[in-house]
Amino acid sequence: MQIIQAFVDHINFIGAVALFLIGLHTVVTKKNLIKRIMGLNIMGTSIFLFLVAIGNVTGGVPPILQQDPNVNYINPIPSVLILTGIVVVVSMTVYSLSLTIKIYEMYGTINQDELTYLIREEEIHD
Amino acid sequence: MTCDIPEIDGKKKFFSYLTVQSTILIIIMLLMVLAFVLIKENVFGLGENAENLGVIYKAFMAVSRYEFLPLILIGIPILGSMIQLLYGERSCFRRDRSVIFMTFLTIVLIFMMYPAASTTGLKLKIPEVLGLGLSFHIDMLGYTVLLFSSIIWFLVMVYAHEYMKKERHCTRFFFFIALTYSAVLGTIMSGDLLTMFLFFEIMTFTSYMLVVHGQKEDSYRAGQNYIVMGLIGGFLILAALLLIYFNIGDLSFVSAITRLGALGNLRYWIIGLLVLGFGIKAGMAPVHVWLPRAHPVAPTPASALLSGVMIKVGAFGILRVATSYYFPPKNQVTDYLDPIWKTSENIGAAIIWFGIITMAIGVFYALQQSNMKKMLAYHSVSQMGYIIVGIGIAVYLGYRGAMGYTGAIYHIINHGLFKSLLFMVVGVVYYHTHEYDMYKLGGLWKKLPLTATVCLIACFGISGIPLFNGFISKSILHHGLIEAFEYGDPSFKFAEIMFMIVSAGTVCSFIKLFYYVFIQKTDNTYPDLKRSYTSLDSALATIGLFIVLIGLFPRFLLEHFIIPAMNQTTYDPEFIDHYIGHMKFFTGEDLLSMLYVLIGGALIFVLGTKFNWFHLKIPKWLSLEYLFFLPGYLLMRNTCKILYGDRCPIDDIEMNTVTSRDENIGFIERFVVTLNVLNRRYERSIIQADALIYTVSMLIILVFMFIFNVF
Amino acid sequence: MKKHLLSLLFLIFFGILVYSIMEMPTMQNQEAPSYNEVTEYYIKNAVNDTGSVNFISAILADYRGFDTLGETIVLFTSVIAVASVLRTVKKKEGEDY
Amino acid sequence: MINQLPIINMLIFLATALIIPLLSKRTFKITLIFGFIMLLCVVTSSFFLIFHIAEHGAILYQFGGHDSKIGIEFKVDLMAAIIGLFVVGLTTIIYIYSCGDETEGVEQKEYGRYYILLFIILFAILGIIYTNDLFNAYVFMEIISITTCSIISIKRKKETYAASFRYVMLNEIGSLSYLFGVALIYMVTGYTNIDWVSQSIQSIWQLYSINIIIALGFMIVGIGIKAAIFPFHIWLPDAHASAPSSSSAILSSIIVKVYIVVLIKLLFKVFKLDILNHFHVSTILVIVAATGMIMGSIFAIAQKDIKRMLGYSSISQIGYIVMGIAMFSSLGLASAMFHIISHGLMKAALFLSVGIVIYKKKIKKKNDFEGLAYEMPITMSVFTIAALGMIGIPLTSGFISKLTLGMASLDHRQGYLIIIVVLSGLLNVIYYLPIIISSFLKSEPNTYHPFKIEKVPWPMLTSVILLGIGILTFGIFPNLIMNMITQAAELFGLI
Amino acid sequence: MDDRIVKSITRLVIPFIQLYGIFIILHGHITPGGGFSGGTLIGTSLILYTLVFGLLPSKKKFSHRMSQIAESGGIVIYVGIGLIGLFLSGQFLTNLDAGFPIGEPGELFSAGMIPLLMITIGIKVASTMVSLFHLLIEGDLDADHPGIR
Repeated sequence: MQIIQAFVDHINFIGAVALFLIGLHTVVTKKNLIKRIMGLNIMGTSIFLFLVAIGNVTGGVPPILQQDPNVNYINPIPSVLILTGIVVVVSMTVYSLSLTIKIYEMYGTINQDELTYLIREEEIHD
Repeated sequence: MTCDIPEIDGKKKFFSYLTVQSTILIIIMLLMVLAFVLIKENVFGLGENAENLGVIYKAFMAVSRYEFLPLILIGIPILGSMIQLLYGERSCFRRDRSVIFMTFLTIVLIFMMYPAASTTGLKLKIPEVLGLGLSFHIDMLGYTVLLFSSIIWFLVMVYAHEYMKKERHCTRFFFFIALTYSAVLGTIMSGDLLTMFLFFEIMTFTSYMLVVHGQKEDSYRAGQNYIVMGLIGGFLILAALLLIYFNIGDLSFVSAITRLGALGNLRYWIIGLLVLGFGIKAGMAPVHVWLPRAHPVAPTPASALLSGVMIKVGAFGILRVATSYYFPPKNQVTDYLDPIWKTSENIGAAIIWFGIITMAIGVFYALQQSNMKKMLAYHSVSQMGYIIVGIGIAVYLGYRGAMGYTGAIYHIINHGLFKSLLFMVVGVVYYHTHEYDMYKLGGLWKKLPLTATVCLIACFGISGIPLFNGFISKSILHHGLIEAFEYGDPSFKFAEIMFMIVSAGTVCSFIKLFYYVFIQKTDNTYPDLKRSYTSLDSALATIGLFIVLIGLFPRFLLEHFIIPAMNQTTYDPEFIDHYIGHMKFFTGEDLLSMLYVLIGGALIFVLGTKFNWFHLKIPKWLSLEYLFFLPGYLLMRNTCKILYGDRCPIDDIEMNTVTSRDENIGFIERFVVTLNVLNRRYERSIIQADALIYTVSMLIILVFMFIFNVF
Repeated sequence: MKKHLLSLLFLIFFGILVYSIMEMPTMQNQEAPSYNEVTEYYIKNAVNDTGSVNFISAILADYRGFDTLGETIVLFTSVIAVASVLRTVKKKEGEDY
Repeated sequence: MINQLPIINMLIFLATALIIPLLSKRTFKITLIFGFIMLLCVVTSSFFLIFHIAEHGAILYQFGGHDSKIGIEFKVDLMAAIIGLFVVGLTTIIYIYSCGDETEGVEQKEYGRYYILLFIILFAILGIIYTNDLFNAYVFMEIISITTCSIISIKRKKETYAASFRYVMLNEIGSLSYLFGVALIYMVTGYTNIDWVSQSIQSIWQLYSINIIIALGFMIVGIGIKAAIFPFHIWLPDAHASAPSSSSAILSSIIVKVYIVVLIKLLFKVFKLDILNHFHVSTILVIVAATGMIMGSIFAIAQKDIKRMLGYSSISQIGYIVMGIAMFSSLGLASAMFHIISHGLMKAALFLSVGIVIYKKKIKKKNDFEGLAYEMPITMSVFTIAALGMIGIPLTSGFISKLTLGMASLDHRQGYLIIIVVLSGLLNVIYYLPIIISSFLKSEPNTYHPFKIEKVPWPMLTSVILLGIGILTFGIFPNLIMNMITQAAELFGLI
Repeated sequence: MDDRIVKSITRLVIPFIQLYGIFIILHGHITPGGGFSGGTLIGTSLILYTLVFGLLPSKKKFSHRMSQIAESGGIVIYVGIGLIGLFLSGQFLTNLDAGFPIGEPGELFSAGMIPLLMITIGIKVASTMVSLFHLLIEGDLDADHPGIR
């Protein structure tokens, strides 16, 4: 019973971690570069979810000054951290996407295995 | 480019300019030695009140006490190397003259050092360098080795000037030989282990350039062998240095046995590392494999120096560390029964057996060689065995080990003299005939009478004929061995027997050398062999002179160099005074044992030539290189087999390289080949599994931490 | 086979993480350890300190303004990086960075 | 005023990065000179910082005048100042080089971008060294990631794109792991300021030990990826092999070291010794470092491309640094910091001299180095000095770091680590020595003049000569910096 | 894509989107949102323009030069505001102590430097999004048919 209770209490953490692992699994198993980038994004999102869950307060209101003094504000700091983190992850994503475009232009493929094969071929040749 | 003398109307000048100069220098040096001897022998009646000499004496003392003398001594050859680098190939004479004169200058300074060295010793500390600071200390032991190495070096330089005319890159050769000289001086003068290690490493690198000077394939092979083993030795010494500095906190060569004794078995590890590290340079038995390869390929002056001086530096290192760290301070022990000697006794026994093995192996292989330089190289191994035996006795008998100490130093000096002389003789023969194989030569004594004479002297010296210097040191070592099994363990009786046999083998092989090179009848009349007095001959003659002199007056070295050295270390003064101070040479049993040795040698020679013992096909499993590399390549092959089963992805060539029994293919090459295979197999796949590795290792680390958290 | 091993690996990972999450502080209210005096401080004094009723903006632009600077620099950098990858040199305009 | 110096240094770099686009319309030299002047200003001010801090202790700088609890705080202690000076000085030398080098593969148009990225990297590095706030460190970490990847991919070649894609991906994973760790720590403490975090962690870590474990693991691995600690080194060889030489030098002698510094901060400022000893982090780090020292060299031996080889060798050298850290003693920390500096110098010298060779002769295989020293003596002499330093020959700074590392490992009662140090030194011998020998001895031309120096742009030669001098200086007189470093290491309050 | 309906609708909609974005930026310190959200909205509007009217017209409207100026300018203004704090009160990025007018909390013109920073952030984000989008499209064009330009 307590187990279930703890499970319910931590459900959003668990979801975040599950997302993290899903993203990692995508990065590990998928060979398509675009998919790997998507996996990275999923990982990032999961961590932001984690932060949100940390900052959450049940029945809290968004941290904007309310009139009546005794309301529960949710914790504003994680939101700030998330705002920063999102932008960072976005820029990383853009950069890796541009690399993907270039790789496709150069090698004609965005499959990791074929890419490795081609690179090894070149290494053997010279 | 070579710098041969321009031929004047078809025939060379009989006297070359620099020959005269160097001869004059040699004569000055001999005069200095003479003056030194006469003063010490108190002929002028100065005696102790030498102040009668007045201002000269004061100036002499002032110079001798000058504390930066070691640095100047190290600096002079470097300066000379710079100067000769400036002249370069443009003017060979100026270049060689700068080298020779600088070397001569060092000899003068070393002579001047004597008063300081014999009384208090010359100490110099340079803080801040290398963090811990360097320190130099010249006591009698160092001074003796220093003096004789410098004399030998000078003569070899005189020789090299003539000899190198036919070689290429003389400038590079002289440059590195000068650097090596300063490194050797530094190693000998060093007062703590860090300084010794520093100059030792420098010596390894600079002498590497001498070994590979020929720039041929085999010289690269030998050089690779040489430098890798030298660096291994350096790393071993470094490890020992760290251990000593951590456990004792002081690296200078003072007694540390009390604190070392508290370390339990670690003290044996430390001395083991040190002996192995220096022993690699000294050509000690299991790790001598670089020596017979490196010495023959080097140019003759270089190999004369390698055999004559540099391997001695290794032996000197062993002697130094063993008698300083592992001996109690001089004023604390009065008795050989003191339990403090236990450590050094155990160490000494091991060293003695190492030495015996070294002797035997060296002589055995030397008898099989036809290449003269290779044979001499193997003889260097066996003679180093003598020296190591002496060191072993000196350490083993502890308070009473003075005999072994004497023998070791004496043999260091003697072997330096005659081995460099032999190499130079071989060099002269090669210089005139371009032939190293002794069986192809013969009848040279008519052509080269002086060379033949000095070669005879050297052979007498090395095989220990009475009235020549080898006899002295060998009989001293023999006495030492006898003491070893009288005072100590009776098993050293076998050691003594081995000693006799090895001496017999030495005698035999030098009879062989002299006979085949100079006496043997041959139809080869060397037509293009022009006789001309060159500085080669002066150098040869001088060293021969030294050999004879030491053989005739053995007591001088003992009284003025070795006994003071022993009085500065922890040995029983009564023992020294009684046994060595009043030692009788040319006594009956010494001569008798020498006679046995001679007869044995002659017997071996006759039987050997009759039954053809000198061309044994040595089975592979006896070749030491092979034994040394065997575990390595077994490892390689089995890893390959394990990794890939029978379809080993090494293609055939690589497979053969890895598993072939050709001892020219060194351990390292096999290693590298296998690593190439592994790399080709695994690197890409590792790189491809990027995120997977992240996951796995993260998981492992987390699991580790959970486990640690629970327990 | 490899696939199964992989999924097993991830299952173990997930198990470990879930197990550890069970131990984590959960209560999503003012008692949470993260809801400490810093948060209180923000909620009490942010208006007087900065005059902004939106605490998030207050923190973003004032208390942790340096983070935001770094973030704008990240954007700037990303533009330059993408340009350095994708910009073809043939183009005339905007070649000056 | 001196309290403002850290932020002013950073702003100088930022301003340079922003001004370069406007300048570079004119002739390009102006930009270079301008950047050089800026670098010199920062170097001088860093000197001031070091001396000021050595006397008066660490500089605390609260942004916006807010309390460190609620705002962002800079804390410039002695280690930060030393590393900052090292980074800026070394970058100045590499900058000189890159001025002379028409950086191979980078078109004329890209120079502006290259230097913008360079200065932004410097800005971020100073920030990440000075900052005292975990999340702020994360932001700077991301800036460094993007800029680093793009100074690799700025060389428009096929392999660079693949390499920097892998690099950016692993970087992203690492940053996210670090962020996850920050989130977990924030969860139990409620701070992001390092001092407060460590304070409250010390009180509650038995309560939430699981959080600490996960956070520790994720943070160590995340930083380990960026610092190329052994099992996470995967991105490094490709990146080093394909990047322009100056970028490779910056990568392996500065960026990686900066992350090591972050690791030091994390271990010894956030989680203090009790936690680390309780979870035996020392053991884990020692294992990782030892395997790295051996495997890095083993992979390096088998390489044919010399820049790949150098990359693998820096993996093994990072093993030395991590081992020094893993001793958890001030001596070990001092040895790690000294090796950070000395390896930075040596590896920069190696990469730059190899860069000169590539620039002059267009060769990248190490078998092609035969007889090279006859054509370019100065370059190969610097290469030799640096390589001997890698091997650990006395008179080079590598020997000193080996010595101190050995002392530290003995001090930590782990004498067997000496074996590993010696072994990896021997492996270094195996792959550095043949290059030196073949370049100095083999296949010599028939006619050459021994004093003829190579014809390459003077800035390149100047920079490599400066590096060689630095290596020898720190090798012969290590106490020039060793005292300062020891003082800095003792500030961490370790044993 | 030349679809009249889409084009006219877009013409109609874009000003409102941008207005809304500006509103959000300006009220960043009063209502939820702020520089990022508003900047994103503005950027999105321009991206929509690009999608509908094609790359070159939007390049005409919003060139790389402009975006570059906007980006550099954003940071420069930000740092400048920080430096005001540095010079007036001795710490970087100081708000009130540096004498920024606090105004009446809840009003539009209040909270000292926060709205200014929000504006700079908004400009920066918007221009960044647009220029990134343009760059990616160009790169894509290059990749698909190399030699189109």
